[in-house]
Amino acid sequence: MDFNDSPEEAAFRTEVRDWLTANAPEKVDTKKLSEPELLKLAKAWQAKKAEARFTCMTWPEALGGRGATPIQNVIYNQEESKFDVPRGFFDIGLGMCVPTVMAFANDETKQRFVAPAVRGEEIWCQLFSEPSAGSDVAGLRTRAVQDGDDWVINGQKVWTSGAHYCDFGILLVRTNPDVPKHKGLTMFWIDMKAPGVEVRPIHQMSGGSNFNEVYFTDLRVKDSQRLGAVGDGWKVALVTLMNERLAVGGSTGPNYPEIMELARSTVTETGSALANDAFREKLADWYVQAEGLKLTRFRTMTALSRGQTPGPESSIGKIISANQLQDLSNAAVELEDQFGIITDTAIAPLEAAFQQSLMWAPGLRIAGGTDEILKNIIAERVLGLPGDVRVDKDVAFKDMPTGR
Amino acid sequence: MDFNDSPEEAAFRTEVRDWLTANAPEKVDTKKLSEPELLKLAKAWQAKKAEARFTCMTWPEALGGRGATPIQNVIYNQEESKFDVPRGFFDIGLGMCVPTVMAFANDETKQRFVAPAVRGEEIWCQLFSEPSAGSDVAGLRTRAVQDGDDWVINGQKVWTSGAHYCDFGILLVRTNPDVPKHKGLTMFWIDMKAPGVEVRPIHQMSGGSNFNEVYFTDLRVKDSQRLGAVGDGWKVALVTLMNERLAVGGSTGPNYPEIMELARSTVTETGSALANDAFREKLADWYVQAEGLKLTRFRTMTALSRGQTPGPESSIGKIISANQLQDLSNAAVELEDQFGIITDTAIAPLEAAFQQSLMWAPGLRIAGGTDEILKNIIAERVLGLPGDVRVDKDVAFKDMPTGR
Amino acid sequence: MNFDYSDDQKFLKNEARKFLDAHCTAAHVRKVLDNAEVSHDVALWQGVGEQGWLGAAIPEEFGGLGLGRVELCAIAEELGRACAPIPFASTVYFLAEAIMLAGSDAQKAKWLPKIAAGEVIGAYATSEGPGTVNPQTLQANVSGGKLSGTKIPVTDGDIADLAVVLANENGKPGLFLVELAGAGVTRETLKTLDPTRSVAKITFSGAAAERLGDAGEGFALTEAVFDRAAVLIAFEQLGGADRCLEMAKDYAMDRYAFGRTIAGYQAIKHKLADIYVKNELARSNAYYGAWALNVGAAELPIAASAARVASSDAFWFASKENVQTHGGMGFTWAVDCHLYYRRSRQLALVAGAPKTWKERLVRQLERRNAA
Amino acid sequence: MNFDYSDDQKFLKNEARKFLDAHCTAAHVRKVLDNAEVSHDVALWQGVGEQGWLGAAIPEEFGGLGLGRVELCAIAEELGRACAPIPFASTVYFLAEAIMLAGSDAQKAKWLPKIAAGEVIGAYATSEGPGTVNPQTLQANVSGGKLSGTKIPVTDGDIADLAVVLANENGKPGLFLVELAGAGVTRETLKTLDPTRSVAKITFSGAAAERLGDAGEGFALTEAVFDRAAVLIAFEQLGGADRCLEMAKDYAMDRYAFGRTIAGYQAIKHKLADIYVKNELARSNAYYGAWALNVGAAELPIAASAARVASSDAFWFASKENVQTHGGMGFTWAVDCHLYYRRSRQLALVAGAPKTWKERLVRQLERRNAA
Repeated sequence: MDFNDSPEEAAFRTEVRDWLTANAPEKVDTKKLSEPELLKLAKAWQAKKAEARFTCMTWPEALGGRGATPIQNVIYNQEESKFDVPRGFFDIGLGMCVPTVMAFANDETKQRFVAPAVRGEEIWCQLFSEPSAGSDVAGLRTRAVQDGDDWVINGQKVWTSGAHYCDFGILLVRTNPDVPKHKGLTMFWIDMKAPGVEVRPIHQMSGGSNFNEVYFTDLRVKDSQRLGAVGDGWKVALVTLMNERLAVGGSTGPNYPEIMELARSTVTETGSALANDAFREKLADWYVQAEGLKLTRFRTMTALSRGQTPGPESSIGKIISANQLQDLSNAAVELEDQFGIITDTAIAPLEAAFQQSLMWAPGLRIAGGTDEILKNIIAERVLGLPGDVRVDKDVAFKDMPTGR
Repeated sequence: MDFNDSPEEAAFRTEVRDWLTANAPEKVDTKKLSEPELLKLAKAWQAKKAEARFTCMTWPEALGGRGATPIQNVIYNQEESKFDVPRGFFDIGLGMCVPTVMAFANDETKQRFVAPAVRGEEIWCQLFSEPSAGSDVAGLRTRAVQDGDDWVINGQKVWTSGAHYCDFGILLVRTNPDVPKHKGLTMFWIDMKAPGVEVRPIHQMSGGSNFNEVYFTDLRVKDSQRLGAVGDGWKVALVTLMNERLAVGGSTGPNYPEIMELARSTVTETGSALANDAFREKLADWYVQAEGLKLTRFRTMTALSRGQTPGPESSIGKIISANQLQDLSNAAVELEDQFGIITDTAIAPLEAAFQQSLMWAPGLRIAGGTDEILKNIIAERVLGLPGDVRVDKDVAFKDMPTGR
Repeated sequence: MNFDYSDDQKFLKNEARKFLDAHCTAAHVRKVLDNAEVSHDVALWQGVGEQGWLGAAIPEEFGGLGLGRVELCAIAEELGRACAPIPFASTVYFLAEAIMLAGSDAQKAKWLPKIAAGEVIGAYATSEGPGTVNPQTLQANVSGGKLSGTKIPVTDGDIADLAVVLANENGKPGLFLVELAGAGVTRETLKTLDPTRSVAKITFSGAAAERLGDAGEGFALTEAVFDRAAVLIAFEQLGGADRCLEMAKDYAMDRYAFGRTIAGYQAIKHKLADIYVKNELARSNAYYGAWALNVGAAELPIAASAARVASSDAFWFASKENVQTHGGMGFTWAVDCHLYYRRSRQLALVAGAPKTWKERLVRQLERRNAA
Repeated sequence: MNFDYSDDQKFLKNEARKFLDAHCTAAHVRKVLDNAEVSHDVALWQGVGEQGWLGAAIPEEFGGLGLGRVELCAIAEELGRACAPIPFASTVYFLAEAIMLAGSDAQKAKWLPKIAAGEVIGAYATSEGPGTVNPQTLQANVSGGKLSGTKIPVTDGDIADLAVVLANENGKPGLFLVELAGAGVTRETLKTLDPTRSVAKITFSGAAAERLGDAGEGFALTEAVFDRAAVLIAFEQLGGADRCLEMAKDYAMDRYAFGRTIAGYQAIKHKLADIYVKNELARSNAYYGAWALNVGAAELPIAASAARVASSDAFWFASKENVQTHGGMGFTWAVDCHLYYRRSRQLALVAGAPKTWKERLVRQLERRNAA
């Protein structure tokens, strides 16, 4: 067990670091930028990365990658994280959507779309979830009806990240309600700027709007936009979702160092709040969780470097991190006592980072799989326990009981 | 909201207290007595109570009771708890078994059994659980086959409290394996001393043996010992089980005052362990739970005194108390640090009470309904949420999948 | 033995619920939430005054209804359930209780009738920065009847007419009544976790201040007032926690996944059972607090601490698991879950964080043992 | 980047498992559990010696195999999984590590070969009563090379040949090597929560004692030894926790209720998922500890603390929820759940309770921040 690169890995790391040092954009205070400004910077950086083949690195050269190993990819990301470059706009598109297009579209379509996506010129979103189909994605209701060589689509998607700046999307719809739910689905790619597509931001409880609702009103798509066979949409979607855990991630908010700092600077009747044993026990628990997660990622990287595929055990990350964020943020707010209610960034400690994460954490416990769904995944896919009793396997979709 | 008796209640309390003062047996150190010695004392005390009609108080006078209100019963128990009298031997028999006999037996049987049970001369046990039928009692396998006017019984029961000193029992058996499981059961009363009944104590992980296995080998019972119709055993059992929550209860082990005392007397580098903030926060939580439970019982009593029936919400008691006992016992053991491993009653603090309760608590989380079953009960019977998907409703018992 | 509301109290509680069902819907709450300029629901505040709730526990001689504190607890439970966006706690649990506890006859005669009549909004100002204010850190100072210093945050401080302020005078901590419309008072409304309640920073520079209670007793009196407020707030928390359980249940029953209502999955069933258990433990502790408050029992400090700890825990758990049960919908602004998530934080902080009360509870246990 | 066992280490671990599957079944463990006269499994102890495990981490010059500490961690993981009833930890993690850390050349030359050869059983004696021994409470005293005082509990103290004892000398705490067969040593076997491990009270009255390490360094050296032992014990805990998860899963898959295997109910599925998550966090922290121990990293105190906290928590949770998953059967003496429930308590206490390590962890974080 050690943390050192192999000689080859070390050489690659040096190459990456040198390139980043020479090419990374100048530091800007991203908090001060509007989203369009940030997007412009991100596109420029993505183009530069693509040129040097530091994006989609594990893809074959013909598709814009460099046939890199997964661990080289990890090394690049580690090094890039030390620079203040704009991030996040391309993860879902290049991590989930474009690979689906590559797997199921005809050559012409691939020719048309892959390169611009790799260069960051066009961004893709994923249109699966619906108001009545969250954890149970296959319960979706958006309908596509064939009309000559076209399909006419009506319905609504929800929780679509980036729909408002995306150019294209992959869209899962129901083409046959008379068969059991998994069998009546079909996948299409769509133009997000086409008539019949309307994007509305979702106002979150945390105040911001990271996600959208997308409404389809008589949206017409060509049959040639179909990805996979009619009725095979669920199989296509599984390919997309398999890539989800690798595409989604990133930092979540303040952690044990920040709350430790807060406690140190908070004066109680008996001295610094950091001297309080109850706080210290909790701090130790947070440290053990946070470091345990970080070290678990190292174990995943080790598996990658040995050519193994990390399995669904990476689901443990979000269960721990989301709940810890909620718990730690709340403890921090309570540490401030009455003052903790204040969210004004000019007044609250750490620019109200804890208050913000307290309002964001509930979303983190839900997005990309709720705590409950992730535990199901661990139980079923890691531990091999039986799936739940399924009452919906052999029932025609139109005959399924539904709520709101 | 107040804690005072009504004038009638106060008068009754005085009557009870006077009687107890005049009649309660002298204090003996019950820890020093063997079970047979304790049983002898308990029977004598029960006889004296029965004579004064302070047992089965809410039963009609004709059956040995005094037609008391439930709150009078509570008052008696509160007052009796201040005296060191032998307890526990009759709770299951008089609380669950004899009421079942009273509800389903013929007059002759009632005539024969009720009075001796009330006087403590004969003790009853309940024979429902089986190795393969715990939470799912109706999955039991003990078979009764009709043979002329007799039934011949073979099989095994488990977790039978007091089987080794009981005279009679109520026994739930399968009389028809060809119908769904709830429909093929029948209830009998049996003589525990009859040939074909063998009682073996269960060695618990805590060291003691509070429960038994009971084996039946060609046990013959008369059809007149049947309680309820053939095939109606489940309905009869529900009457027994409905009384369970009221019959089972009592103290569980050391609680917040004891661990507070332990902490006070434990010296750390910085003074008494009671000064440790982390311990203090936990102590506050234990206090709030323990007092919350005590006060919840007061709310139940209030409902009783208003003529309402306390519902399954009393299930919350054991979920909280069992888990708290495990948690608190473990904290106490860890408070002693390395020394906590010692179980010698002559050496360990509080005569090793915490070590003992640590080994007993896992049983408390299981006996009389596991944490999981109790949460189901709260969810379904209190909150009205749907039952689990049931795959066993319409399947003949003999065709049901089984494990060990 | 009577450990529940009486029939009369249940009637009062039921009437309160009817009134609030009509006058304090989620739409009313959201009018305050969504509009930074709106500090509270003025119509509701007026209505609550007309119902007599502001003076429910104020003696009749001072214009109140002279009911017991248990009646006030019943009203509080309904206000919490409705997430009422009004300065009720600041005015009734803090200001009125402080005056009834420590006020001179003249102070009572001057202020209690106005509170009962809805003519005065109150505030209670102790905090001066992050962490719990204590004798070592207290900066606010009164000299020659003039108060100087900064209090932050002060709940309802921007709309209050009269504040109780903790400050030193001649080196000793005391409580002071300060009319906020007077000279030497600057107020700034603050953004907070719960925009349905108004919060301010108040800067005093020579504001006229009149002592409430004895000199040197500022912290002791504050503890005594907070004991009273803690019990009443515990009922608001309980009402909120019960409402969260209802919302979660209703949503789960009506939401289908994999062909079944999600209310039938054990993960949801046991989550709701966990909420129920916490709520019932909180209810029992709150009832004990109500009794102690009502009869002025010596057990009040311990009962209030237990009530506050249990109810804060229950409301926090219920409010966060209500969001979780709602899934993605629960995380939207449009669905009401976050109103209770926010309020649970507001109520947990306004009378001092639960951990402070755990310490207070244990100190009382030590005191009881020593006695 | 290589954050896992190497192939060679995996091979060693697998061989260890095979050996223990044959020589340390539950029946072997129960022979010690059920017989108060049997202190440990003598045949297993001999076998373990023949495998070379006792000297795995002892340098070849002293008769050991000279492997790294990671190899010893791999063995520890398997011993924990098998709930081995032998004085391995006392002898290898405590005694041998203490001598390797602080021993003079002569002490190393005298004792390490005997340990590696299985000729010496060790013990480490610090505790003198309930609570953590500390400089203020330490009573044992050495004067003129003679030790007097009482140590309780001492794991394997009744069967050990050589003990490391924490005691004062000239008012300064030091470590001392004491041969327990010598004069002035009285030993009494104690009943404990885990009868598969032997524990004694030892009374010293003028027993010959030889200092180990520098004078005055008794507590500092004990911390350093405990850091090493904590990492190794963390692997035993991890092995035990993994075994509990397996047992719970196997039982749940094979147990039917209401016509279905109970492994299909979410309450059980999520419980086992919770165990899995805790075990994986513990594994990652333990690996980090193994790395720090192996390379003698400056991070060892923090890594050891984190490993001990995480593994203690994981094993406790896994062992208690394994009982719970087994239902009534889990509460019987006949089913093996309680072996691990007991062992989880033994391992959590033997190197000092987890809360002590949480404090140590935070102290290290403060030190790191200050640097």
